[in-house]
Amino acid sequence: GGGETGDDGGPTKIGFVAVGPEGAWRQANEANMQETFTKEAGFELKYAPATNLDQKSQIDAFTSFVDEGVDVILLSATEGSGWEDSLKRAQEAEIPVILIDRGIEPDTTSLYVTRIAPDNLQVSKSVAGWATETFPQGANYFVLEGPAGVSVVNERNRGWNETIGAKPEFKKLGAQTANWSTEEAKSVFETVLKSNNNKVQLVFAQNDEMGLGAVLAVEEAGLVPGKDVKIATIDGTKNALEALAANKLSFVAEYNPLFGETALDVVKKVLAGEKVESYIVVPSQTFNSPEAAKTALPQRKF
Amino acid sequence: MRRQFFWGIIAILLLLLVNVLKDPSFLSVSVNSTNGNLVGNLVDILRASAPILMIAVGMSLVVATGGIDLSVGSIMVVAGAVSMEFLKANGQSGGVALGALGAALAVSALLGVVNGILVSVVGLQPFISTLVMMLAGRGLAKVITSGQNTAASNGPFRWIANGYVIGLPVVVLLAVVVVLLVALVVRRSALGLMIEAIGVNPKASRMAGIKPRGLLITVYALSALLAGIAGVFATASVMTVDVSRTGYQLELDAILAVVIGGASLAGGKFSMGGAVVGALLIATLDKTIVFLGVSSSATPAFKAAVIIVLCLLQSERVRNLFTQRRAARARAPKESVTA
Amino acid sequence: MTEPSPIVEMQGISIAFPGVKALDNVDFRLFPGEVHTLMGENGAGKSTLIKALTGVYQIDSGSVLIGGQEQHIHGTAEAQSAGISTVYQEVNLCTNLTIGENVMLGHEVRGWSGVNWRATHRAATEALAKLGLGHLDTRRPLSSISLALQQLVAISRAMVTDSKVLILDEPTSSLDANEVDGLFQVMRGLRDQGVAILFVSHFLDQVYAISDRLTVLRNGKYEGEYLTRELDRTALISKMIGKDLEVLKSLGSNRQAEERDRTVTPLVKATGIGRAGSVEPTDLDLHRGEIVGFAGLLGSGRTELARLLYGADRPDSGEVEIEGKKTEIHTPVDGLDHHIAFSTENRRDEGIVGDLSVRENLILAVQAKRGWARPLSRRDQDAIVGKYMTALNVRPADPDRPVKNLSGGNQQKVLLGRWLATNPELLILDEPTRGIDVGAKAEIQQSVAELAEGGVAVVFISSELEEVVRLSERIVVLKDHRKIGEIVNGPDVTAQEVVDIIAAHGTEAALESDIIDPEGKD
Amino acid sequence: MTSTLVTGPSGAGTKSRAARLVDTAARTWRTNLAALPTLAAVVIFIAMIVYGEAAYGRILQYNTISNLLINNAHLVIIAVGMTFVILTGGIDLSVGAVIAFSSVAGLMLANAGWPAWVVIALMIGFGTAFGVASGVLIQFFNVQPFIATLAMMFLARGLASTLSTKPERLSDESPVRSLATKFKVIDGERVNDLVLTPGVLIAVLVIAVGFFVLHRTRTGRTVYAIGGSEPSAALMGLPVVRTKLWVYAISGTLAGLAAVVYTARLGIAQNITGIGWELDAIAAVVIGGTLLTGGAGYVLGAVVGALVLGLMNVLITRDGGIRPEATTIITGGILLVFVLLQRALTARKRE
Ligand SMILES: Nc1ncnc2c1ncn2[C@@H]1O[C@H](COP(=O)(O)OP(=O)(O)OP(=O)(O)O)[C@@H](O)[C@H]1O
Ligand SMILES: Nc1ncnc2c1ncn2[C@@H]1O[C@H](COP(=O)(O)OP(=O)(O)OP(=O)(O)O)[C@@H](O)[C@H]1O
Ligand SMILES: [Mg+2]
Ligand SMILES: [Mg+2]
Repeated sequence: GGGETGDDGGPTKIGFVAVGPEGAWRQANEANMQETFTKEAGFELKYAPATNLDQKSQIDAFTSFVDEGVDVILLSATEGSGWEDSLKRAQEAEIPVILIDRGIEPDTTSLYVTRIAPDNLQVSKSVAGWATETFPQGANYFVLEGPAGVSVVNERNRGWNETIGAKPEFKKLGAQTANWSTEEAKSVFETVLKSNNNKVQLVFAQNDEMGLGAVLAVEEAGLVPGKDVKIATIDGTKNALEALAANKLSFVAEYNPLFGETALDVVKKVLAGEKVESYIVVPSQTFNSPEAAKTALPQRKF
Repeated sequence: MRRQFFWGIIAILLLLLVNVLKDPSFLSVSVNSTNGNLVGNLVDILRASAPILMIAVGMSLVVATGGIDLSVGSIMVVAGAVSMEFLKANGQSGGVALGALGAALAVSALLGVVNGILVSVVGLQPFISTLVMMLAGRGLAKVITSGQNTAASNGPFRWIANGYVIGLPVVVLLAVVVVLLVALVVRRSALGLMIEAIGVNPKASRMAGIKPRGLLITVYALSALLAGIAGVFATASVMTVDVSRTGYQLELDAILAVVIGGASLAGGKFSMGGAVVGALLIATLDKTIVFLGVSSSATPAFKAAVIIVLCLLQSERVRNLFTQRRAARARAPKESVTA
Repeated sequence: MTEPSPIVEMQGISIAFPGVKALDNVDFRLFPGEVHTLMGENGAGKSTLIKALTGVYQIDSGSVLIGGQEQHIHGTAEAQSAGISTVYQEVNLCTNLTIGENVMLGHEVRGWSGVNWRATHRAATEALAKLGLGHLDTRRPLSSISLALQQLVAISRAMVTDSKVLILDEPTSSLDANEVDGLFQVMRGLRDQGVAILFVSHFLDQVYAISDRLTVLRNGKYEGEYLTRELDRTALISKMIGKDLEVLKSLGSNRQAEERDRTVTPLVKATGIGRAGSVEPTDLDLHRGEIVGFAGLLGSGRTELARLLYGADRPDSGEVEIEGKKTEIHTPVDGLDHHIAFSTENRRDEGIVGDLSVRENLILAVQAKRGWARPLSRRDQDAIVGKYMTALNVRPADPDRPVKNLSGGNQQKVLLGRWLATNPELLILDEPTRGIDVGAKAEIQQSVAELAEGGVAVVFISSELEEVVRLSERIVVLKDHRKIGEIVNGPDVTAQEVVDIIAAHGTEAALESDIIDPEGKD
Repeated sequence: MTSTLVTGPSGAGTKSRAARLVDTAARTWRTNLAALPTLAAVVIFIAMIVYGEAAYGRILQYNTISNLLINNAHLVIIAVGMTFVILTGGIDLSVGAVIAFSSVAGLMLANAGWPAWVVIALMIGFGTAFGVASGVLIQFFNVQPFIATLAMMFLARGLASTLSTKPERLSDESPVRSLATKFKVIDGERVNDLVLTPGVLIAVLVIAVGFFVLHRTRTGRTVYAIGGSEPSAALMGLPVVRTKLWVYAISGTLAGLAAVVYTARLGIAQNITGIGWELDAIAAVVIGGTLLTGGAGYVLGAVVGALVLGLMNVLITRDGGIRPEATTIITGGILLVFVLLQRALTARKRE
């Protein structure tokens, strides 16, 4: 038998419904969580990554944490919707839930304690903002997306379209999925360049990996990235900053994964019965020049 | 058999035609004035087909034995992970590139041997054995890179996927050489015959003195080795291994290629030519989708439509429609003469 | 007999396969209440005619009338609903199901809660009992019984429904005399009830014993329809092969038991080899140049003993010496390495490799022996193919045709060729003449005798006891999975005698019969 | 070595009693060999529960068990369909994508104001349509099952994505949701209740009907016969064509039904729902002891297989210490251990 959990002195049990290996950003984020909620800090973190990014597996893990009776659940959902039922059960079982990164839809704040996350909308707007500044006359642009239907993709598209869509001088040449992958992005973009006779001025890559793939395709086509084609990406991984420092990428918007400390704070407060804000935005930077990238690189953790 | 990949070729031509309709210069191949390399969409298609070609050829052998290899995609990522980590640790020289290549291929072949042992010695069904390897392989790649997408730089290694020799991409040349080599080994030795015999009737083959174990292990190892080469091609082109994406679901493409080439998944007769045509078709299809700008969300439906049409064309029922009409036309005058 | 109208009438049937005209303008009539035998050499088109009638093959031209009405049948299911039950040449059952299910598939007894299994198995037992198999446990998997029994199960299956027409394509090819008698009794019973029976067999004795009428096919062409009593054997044979045949006459007497020196080291000496559940420990000596027959009833363990000798099954007791040297034969590869060849009785499942060509099938064992790295050159292949296709008269003589498209008898010849090509020192033939026509059978027996003369040891197993007695020098008698004795053949030994020994074994009478101890003299 | 007469008159008498007993035992054993892998699955499942209870606790309690059933009801349903297909020696890769299409299309209709029962019928019908399409391709155009259903997988996924790439949400009042109403059978402390949903009951019904069809109807027996040998089944005069069409239609229909059950529970539908579920279903079927080559296996096995997969996820979650890199290795490893154990337990089956 597991014995009674909770407040009787043992380590605080945290169930972390995670996304699992997905890319450098996720890796940094989840490692950061695991390094924060350690045994030494008095926690027992139960890490449950999704299989195949499948929401079903996350729900299974969530249910299991509720059944087991952990003290707090951290939920990093692959998908925003479809969580009401599970959250209600957690509430019934009096287990506080903290959303990490992704929010839920519809956003019923009563169902969870707080959401800690950078803001996708804001991040992609920052990319769009940079684009309008850099191309005052507008540009022909192409979007490299993640898999169709994933909510990050939807949000990043929304943020971008809200700004750029209103500007007729920006001409969308198309959008293709490259499944977050460098290799696919290279292959896709190589063909995009050909089908547009190399007349692509701007690429919005929804993650760093795909942006780096686009860089390779541009180079292959005998063009100069940063000059002939400007590429903007989201995430801010070390690889991307290096590319920015080398002038291959033109803009990198960070989507800050390192908020373990914030989460730790919140968990402590919640356990102590204190109130917390229902949305804690994790501040994210943007890098718009090689210099900015160079200064940031030495401390880059991910 | 011949007729089957005939339709594959027709399909490739049709897809190319569609592209030409969109852009008349699609087929043009020009020589880059600075370095003398051939450039053009066709070259891109050939380059993109190189990894699929590798796994399709391996798959055609596995399928001929009546098996299936679902692990090729995962073995690709393992090969990629091994080579990237090796390069990252050891630096820039050509020797290191060779070392990375050797290590990647050795690990791949080893995983193939495990597949082969599970299938032939332990006696698990190929679908299950390779499914297990598919799951475990990707995990192994993640362990090798500790979950990261590892990037490395090494000129000679990069050259494998991006270099040119006498104006032609190195990958394409390598792919052709490997395919020819495998075809030669399989068809010039009795390997092909034995593989087919096992696939058609394993019991009878055993009674005829064919040793299924060694043969199956060889075939699965070969398939994995070729998947390793495909993995090197795929990662060398971007010099990054993406542990969750490299080779993802490519086993499906390889199986499709083999079937389009006319093979039966029940085992038996195989045709290297068919696998090659199938692989080229898939690469062409992928490129066409991007070139036409088919939206991401409709991509799978488009792919499905092409596969379904192709399967219909290959089916006897539809073919009979054609031949009957032709036969009717051919017979009509003859009968009128005799009557 | 005033002729009623035929129940089945096929007129001008033609079927062409790529490269062969399997049927060319063939007519055929079948009357209620008769047993009608279809005769012809291997590849004459008998099975094809049957498949044309039952809709397995589409007819190119011609018409099929059933009960006087033209019908287009597309497959066995439709044939069945038209009142035609068929047992095809190769056993077509599902080995994953039980015996009872196989008998009753599609005709299960149903009650209010779906299939009533108890009643179904009871019905299956009844059907089996008609063929004297009432003792079979219908709940056992089909795979647990021998091929011969499976053949009987398939026949029982055809008799579950009350059909107007019953078609049996070589039903007796692996049955022994008792079973054949049983089957004939049932067939006569059905005939007397007015069922029309179409029968195919290569055993002339059986044909004359059972049939009322014959239709002879030759090379896919209709040769003629005759009343059996009006056509004698020689005439029948010459109609079948188109010329008079002398060969049959040469098959007269038993082989003489030579004064063989049995003290020399035998080629193969097996001591106590056995396998739990299939063969009890058995001693066996096989000398060069000797043909040893295995005699026994259905399921007596002949096949299983042969399989142990070759390594098809792994013996779990005893040891084998080859030329005095102790050897382990655990797999077919071992067998082949020691120059043993084994031609199986189950040619479809363990013999031919259907999708491969005749050529590939012929060279398969030789190639396997050489290993994959040393392929036979095209010239060597042609030599083997040429030699055995001519010697065994495989038809059509096109080596690049898939072997599955050959007629049953011709497949059997290819299989024999495969094993002869390995130049074995010990050749084990399990039902080698199964489904082979009269002419070819004589030729095969001839070549077996010649091989023995050339110093090959031969084990010959056949359900046709006459054949065993005629060919063998020594006969090993088996019963209930054990060897009960050996007989040195002589002019006075007859098949009946062997049967008597088997029947008497276990009773006191057996002890004083002419079973002689081959080694008792020393 | 001198006596050739290996007589056994003395043995004949003794054999009758002791050996007959052994014979009977051996026969029962042999008769039920086909059920052995399934039996093994049940045993291992129980062992997993015992291990989980010992190592982590709180497994054998109402809520864990209820949730195991509720969370896996849809998987059970598609696994039953998959069993039919695999028994004929085929495979259906399209189920996951069909669920995606059927649920997205269904919810869009529901949100457009269509009555709930029409929507439910249509959702199931969409599944049937895809199943029939696969069946027609396979049966009339000779396309291999793997390829035909792969094409249907792409098609269904593509159509779902074309309909919508955003999650479609079922309004809270929609009667469809009532399929996920929880009935507390036993009310325990806090959330430790024994709960059932109509979804679970539907799954149970599907199992019962599946079992009945396979074992008590001629169609069911034909399914097994086809898996044993399709040409033989055809030559035995069994309705092979019709049965194979049926089998794919059943699998498609059950995928449609699973879509209803799953969406009712989550209240959303999305084009990316169900990615990889076909492999889960296949794994469930295989774990349950069904041969992928067809002809042998049980619906009940697939059910146990689905529950084993569900339980495995629960145990991994309970353990909580697994490195993210290692998760797929562990899933693969457990699958392997499972088939190996089964193989060992049933080793005697092979000759
Ligand atoms: N499916 C097929 N494809 C091509 N040729 C075939 C096919 N089936 C039969 N044949 C050919 O048709 C001819 C007649 O064969 P069939 O099986 O009817 O002979 P048979 O009289 O039954 O001979 P046997 O006594 O050996 O069984 C043979 O030449 C055979 O090779
Ligand atoms: N009457 C029977 N009832 C049940 N099982 C039987 C019966 N006869 C044979 N068997 C089984 O069939 C199997 C095959 O026997 P085997 O093939 O060695 O016999 P055989 O002497 O070669 O006869 P044949 O080949 O003519 O059937 C044996 O395992 C035996 O147990
Ligand atoms: Mg025949
Ligand atoms: Mg036998």
